[in-house]
Amino acid sequence: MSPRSTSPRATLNRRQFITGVMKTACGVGLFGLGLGLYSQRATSLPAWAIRPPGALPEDDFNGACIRCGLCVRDCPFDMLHLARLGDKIPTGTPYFVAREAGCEMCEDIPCVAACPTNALDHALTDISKADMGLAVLIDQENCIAFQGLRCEVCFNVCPIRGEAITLDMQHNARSGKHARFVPVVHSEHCTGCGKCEEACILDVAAIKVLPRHLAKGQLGAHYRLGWEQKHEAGGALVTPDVEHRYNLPEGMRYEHGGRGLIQEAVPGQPASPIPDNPLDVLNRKGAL
Amino acid sequence: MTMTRREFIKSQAALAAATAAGVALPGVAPAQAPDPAADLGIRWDKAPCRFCGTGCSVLVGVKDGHVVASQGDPDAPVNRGLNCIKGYFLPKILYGQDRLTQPLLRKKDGQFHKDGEFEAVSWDEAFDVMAEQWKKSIRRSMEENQGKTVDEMTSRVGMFGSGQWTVWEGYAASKLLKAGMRSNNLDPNARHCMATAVVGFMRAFGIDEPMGCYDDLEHADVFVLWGANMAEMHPILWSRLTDTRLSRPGCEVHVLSTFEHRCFELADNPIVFTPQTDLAILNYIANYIIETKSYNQDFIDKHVQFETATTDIGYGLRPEHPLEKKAANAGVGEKMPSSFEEFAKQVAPYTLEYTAKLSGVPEANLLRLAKAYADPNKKVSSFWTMGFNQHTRGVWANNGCYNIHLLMGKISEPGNSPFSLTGQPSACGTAREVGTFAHRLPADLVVTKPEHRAFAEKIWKLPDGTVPGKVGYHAVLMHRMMKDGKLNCYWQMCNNNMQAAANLNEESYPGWRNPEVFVTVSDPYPTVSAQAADLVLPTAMWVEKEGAYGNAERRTQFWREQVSGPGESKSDVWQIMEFAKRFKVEEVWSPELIEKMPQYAGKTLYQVLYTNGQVDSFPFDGKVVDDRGNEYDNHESKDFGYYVQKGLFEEYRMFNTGPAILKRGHEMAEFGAYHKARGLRWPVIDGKETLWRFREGYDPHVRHYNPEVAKGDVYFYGNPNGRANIIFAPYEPAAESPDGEFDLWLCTGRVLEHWHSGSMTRRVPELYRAVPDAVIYMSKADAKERRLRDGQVAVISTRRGEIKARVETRGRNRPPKGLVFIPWFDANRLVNKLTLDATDPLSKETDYKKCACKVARV
Amino acid sequence: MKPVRDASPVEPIDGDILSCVVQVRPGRGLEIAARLEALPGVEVHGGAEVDRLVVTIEDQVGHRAADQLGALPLIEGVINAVLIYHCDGRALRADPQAAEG
Amino acid sequence: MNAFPGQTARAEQGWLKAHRWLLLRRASQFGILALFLAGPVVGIWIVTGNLSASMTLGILPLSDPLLLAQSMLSGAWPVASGLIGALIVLVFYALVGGRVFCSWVCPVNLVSDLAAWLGRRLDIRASGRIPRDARYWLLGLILLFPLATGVIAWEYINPVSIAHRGLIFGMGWGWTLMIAVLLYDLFVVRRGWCGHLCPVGAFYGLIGIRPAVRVAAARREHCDDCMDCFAICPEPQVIKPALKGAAQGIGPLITDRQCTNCGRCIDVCAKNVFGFTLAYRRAGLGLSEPVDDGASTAARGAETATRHPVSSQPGG
Repeated sequence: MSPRSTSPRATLNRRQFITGVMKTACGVGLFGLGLGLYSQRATSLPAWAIRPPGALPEDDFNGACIRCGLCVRDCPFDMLHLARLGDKIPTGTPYFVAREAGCEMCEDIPCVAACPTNALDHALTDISKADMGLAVLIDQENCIAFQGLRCEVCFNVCPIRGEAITLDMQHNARSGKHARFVPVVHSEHCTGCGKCEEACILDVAAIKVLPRHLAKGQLGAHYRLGWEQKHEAGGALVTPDVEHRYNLPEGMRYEHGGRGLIQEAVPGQPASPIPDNPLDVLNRKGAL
Repeated sequence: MTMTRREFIKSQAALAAATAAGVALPGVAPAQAPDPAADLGIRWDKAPCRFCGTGCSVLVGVKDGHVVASQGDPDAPVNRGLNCIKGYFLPKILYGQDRLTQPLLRKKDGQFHKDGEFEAVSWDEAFDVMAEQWKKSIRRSMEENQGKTVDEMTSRVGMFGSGQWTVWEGYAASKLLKAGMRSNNLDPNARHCMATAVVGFMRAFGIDEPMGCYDDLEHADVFVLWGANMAEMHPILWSRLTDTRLSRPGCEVHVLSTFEHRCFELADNPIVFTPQTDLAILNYIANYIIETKSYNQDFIDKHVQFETATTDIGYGLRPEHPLEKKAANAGVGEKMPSSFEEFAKQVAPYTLEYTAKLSGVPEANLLRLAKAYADPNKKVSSFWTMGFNQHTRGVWANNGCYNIHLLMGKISEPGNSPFSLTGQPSACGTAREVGTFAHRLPADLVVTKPEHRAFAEKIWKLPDGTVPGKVGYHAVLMHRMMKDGKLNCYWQMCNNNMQAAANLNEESYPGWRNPEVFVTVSDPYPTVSAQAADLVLPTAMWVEKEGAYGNAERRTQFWREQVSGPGESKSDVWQIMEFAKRFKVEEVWSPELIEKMPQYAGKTLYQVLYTNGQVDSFPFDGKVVDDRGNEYDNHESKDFGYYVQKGLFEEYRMFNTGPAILKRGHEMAEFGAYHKARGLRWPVIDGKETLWRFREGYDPHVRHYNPEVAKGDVYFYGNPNGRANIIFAPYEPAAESPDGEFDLWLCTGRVLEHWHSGSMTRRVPELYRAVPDAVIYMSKADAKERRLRDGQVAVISTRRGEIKARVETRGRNRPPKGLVFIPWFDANRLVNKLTLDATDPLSKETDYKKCACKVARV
Repeated sequence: MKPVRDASPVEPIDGDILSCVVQVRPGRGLEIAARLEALPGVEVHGGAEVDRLVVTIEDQVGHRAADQLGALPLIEGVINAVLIYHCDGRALRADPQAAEG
Repeated sequence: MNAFPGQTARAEQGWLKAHRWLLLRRASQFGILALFLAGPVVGIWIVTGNLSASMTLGILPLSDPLLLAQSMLSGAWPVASGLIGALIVLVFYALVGGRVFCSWVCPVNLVSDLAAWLGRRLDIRASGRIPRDARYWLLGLILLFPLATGVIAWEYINPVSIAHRGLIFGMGWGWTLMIAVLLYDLFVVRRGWCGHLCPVGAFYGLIGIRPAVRVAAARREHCDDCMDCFAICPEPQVIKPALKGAAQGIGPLITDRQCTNCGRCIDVCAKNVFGFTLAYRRAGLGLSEPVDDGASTAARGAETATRHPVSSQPGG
């Protein structure tokens, strides 16, 4: 290191050194600004690109994932891809497209095991607790099950059968004598694996996996669903009523919590309250 | 398959770009972009669905000679515009990439050779080679029949028909074989699905086909499913049953099966019983009804008689099989009269405790089921399909259910209905009504009765004694006779028996590949059967020909030819009638027979059977026109010069309609009426349909047979004395039960997404993607015991064969411990290598639901 | 469903498929569409009349679809080529037959 | 002056000697790539993943320390295998010589060598001038990004990882970056990318504190000033002190961290002036080891650059 001196040559060097450093700093700063703006746009993930199971929330994921592709290699069903420069997905990060091939929900979750950086959180051990997204039956007009046809393919292929998707059986008002078997997705069980979107028999899937923040609404914090609260609590939250008693004509019963007024089939008593013989009504004693 | 997947993605890509650019793409499948312009110029016409016995009606959209779209028929009473997932894809089943377009014959250096390679040949060459083979076999038969009476005649030629044949295809085949070739070896694949139901009906009511109809679904209070996965096998009926269950207060659904399936989602009383013990459960219910005295004494006194069946009747195996030798009365169907008291004593041992222990069903469930039947104010409809029919004691099971309904008098009225569901679209319409069974003639007539044969010969204008009296080979026997070389010509039409028949390794395959046997297969696609055949004939399917199907509720539905088949493919009717031209009467009939009607000498079978003044009595002016002025093709009538379908149907109608018929109760409307209506439920008496049979007010025959019948009462006119039979039969064990080495029950069946052997539905990309391969449905406990993980490939084997498939423990079917279930739609996993060809000895229907197997890691 | 027109003569390897919209000078849609068709793996599906060609490009031996797309703007008369849809070839290669037990 | 560097060496000592280290380097670069490609292409799975992180035969984890550092700076704590992999790589390059990664492993080196070769062949003079220490600033910047934004922004356009990942998992538009580096090196700044900007190279340079393997101008007295080594060397400023430092008492050992141990100087030198030396044998050669006061190399580099403006303009 040349000794520090204040000779003109030295000051010249120092000034040259400072300008050199400042030039570099500004150049790199500009470059950084450009990269920052580009990265802002590049971190936007299209809805159809789904992260592998156990992935951290998107922002943390883009920080943690080192784009090594080990998860892609260890997926036994070869359905993960690494984003390429130019895809609308952060370059190099793993994703899959549900419509092409959904996640097969392996019990030993090989992709998480392969991840060196916890971008796929190793805390995930039970695949049915994964949260890759949420299936939403978006297009109820084209879904033929909603129209009453007997399809239920999404219900049948769902790996968490009968929990993530159940069939709500409803009366088919249009046909008058058929039932509709309507697929209903339950967000607390659905892992967003995409098998339903993959198998949907329409030319464009009516059920799609969306990121949770796009799919889920939020009940107001001030309100609860009464029947669910009662079910969870295992009983009424407030003390149940005393037994109700009613003034009823003979042969009538009233169910407080059930069907209300019930016509008892009293033997001999005509089914309908109006007797056949008009005189019975006309000569009835008591107030009108 | 990758090519279609690639094309699919490419069309997606093009569509995405087109939408981005706001450009309409010519030629991209209109289904994708349903702009109104594309819907102009589509000709819509009605047709019943090609698949199950429900008989939904669809509208087929045709444009430029191509089926471009379909829709559920909104006005059809059965489905009101709805379809199941297979119905949704009907337009696609016609256009598999590998559709057969030319006849293919096995040849080695130019000549037919049993082990040659398939080469394309013309129709003439195909039929010439086939006729040569058939004539050789018929000559041998005629020599063997020298001196035999009509009742001892046998034949070395046979035909295997189908419950997916149209009505007139079955009728034309029946005439060709029974009258033309004088061979009763004509059996349909309905032998595998409905034969047991037929024998059950004949033994109990003396007449075939259910007495109720689909409207029972809207009137019943209680539904009981015996071995019927209606949710997947009759989807639209299940939809109607579910609607009633949801909307009618107090409605209950009881589901009995050997494993848990989709119907259990709605089951108020789920019952999983040990295979074969349904017999005990039926007897227990009868016992409960008698003990609690809830039977309908008045009904029993007036309309029922009691009988008891011969027991220990074997398992329909080969005579030298040990089980067959051990059986005291192998194959004996004889019924002995008995009485109510005797019946009560016979069912007495089937107590709640005994039945619960035998069947493994909790007593509470059995009690609830029995109570539902025994409650006089509850209308009960029982539904069953293959669980009862494919069963070594299936006839007893059918009769067991009729016993219960007859004890309670809950029959032939809205909501009260023992309903035998039909599997195939026309097992009723073609196989049972036209009578393409080895023992049958049209309209419930049988070949063994001389007067029935005489009646048929009169209608067919044939010398008496033409139709042989000896029952021909039934389905299972045909394969055995081919293996033994006694049946030398076999023509399979409109089904896939190599994949469908049981015990493929030991019976079907050796039979078909026996050098002494010439096998012809008529099919639209190269199926497993086609691969094992010697001659493959390309066949027009579904709306590529004018047709008629009869569904499970006696509804006959017609459709017109919408498009022509690809290449040189022709319909089955065309093939049968064209083949008949190859035979002169002298080559098939004995000289004595020809002398009885010398005018037939020198004529071909075609002239004798099909241009007899009846079949060819309707002119055809080149096209079929409907009442909206649309024109339709009809390739058979164009080739033969007369309206073939109308002629065949009207001649067939002479058996079941008209003053001098032998067996009433099957009357049908005239040909034109069926094109104007969404099907009519026979008997059709002066234009009016019959909903519930044997019930005065609904069925005019009741008043005819029993003039003093009380208003609204029943009269089972199928039997001479108008009484239905309650027939007792005990529990007898299955032919093959799990033991030390083969420790699991094996049950086979179907899934919603695929039809039978999958030759049509697996060629639809979306259905293939939904359910690609057959899997072994197992309980988690059984899988864990064999160290098998979900999705892992396992080998499943029986004493007869083995296949590999993946294990599924979290799918739609949840078998109990000790039983596995595999669907048989997968051509790469031939499940019938495993199954045992044991049958119900009375109906000769194979039991596909029970044999012993083992599953192990690969 | 009527199958989409056959791919260009060079047999496509199981590579990527991409679709793009090619903006051409007014009135020259048909002429340029014909020229694009000549490129290996390129197929014009429509839009010539509105000067916005709907084009799909498939990977060919020696011609990657992405390179072709890059080359499109260089053709005389083409204003711009915008990528709309890109599908990775390996997604197509998952041959269902291969997946059987 | 030679028509192209190494001409005399090739004439006198044969083509092979004039390209020995080059061939070994290429073998190493393509060998590593082949190990990664064996799996997807041939189905023999030796190494899975890519240069960012890999798993060899299921047992040996390796991961890029710079990338892991950025990941940790963004707040994600890696798994044991990630950390072990990074430590292994750190120790390896610390021993073998920091920037060995650049010349013996990195795929972008092929592009920059190609650019340099084209530049020499077509005599294109990339006269752009940017300070060689810009890469350290860039290194600082890319480490700053995860801290500030929680996202590894650098990985969106890092040509090193995009190139290698592209070759294994699919290039996409990555090839545009390769062409950008080529054109930048060819027309704008000679050895623009690897020599001036690449933060990955800078990082590996910093790792190589006490590298066991170093180039030494042991026979510098035979140097005939043919300038071939200056022409061929990607980092010409490292040669001057070792080759011409005898007078100022500077040992023949090339100690500058920028040297990538590529061995091209050894190849092209007809007089066999240069040679690789191993640490334990260095004492025997009486080569003095300059005392490193650990001052930030940025300052040191800047000083050498300014003191020898001439040297950064190679003759070639």
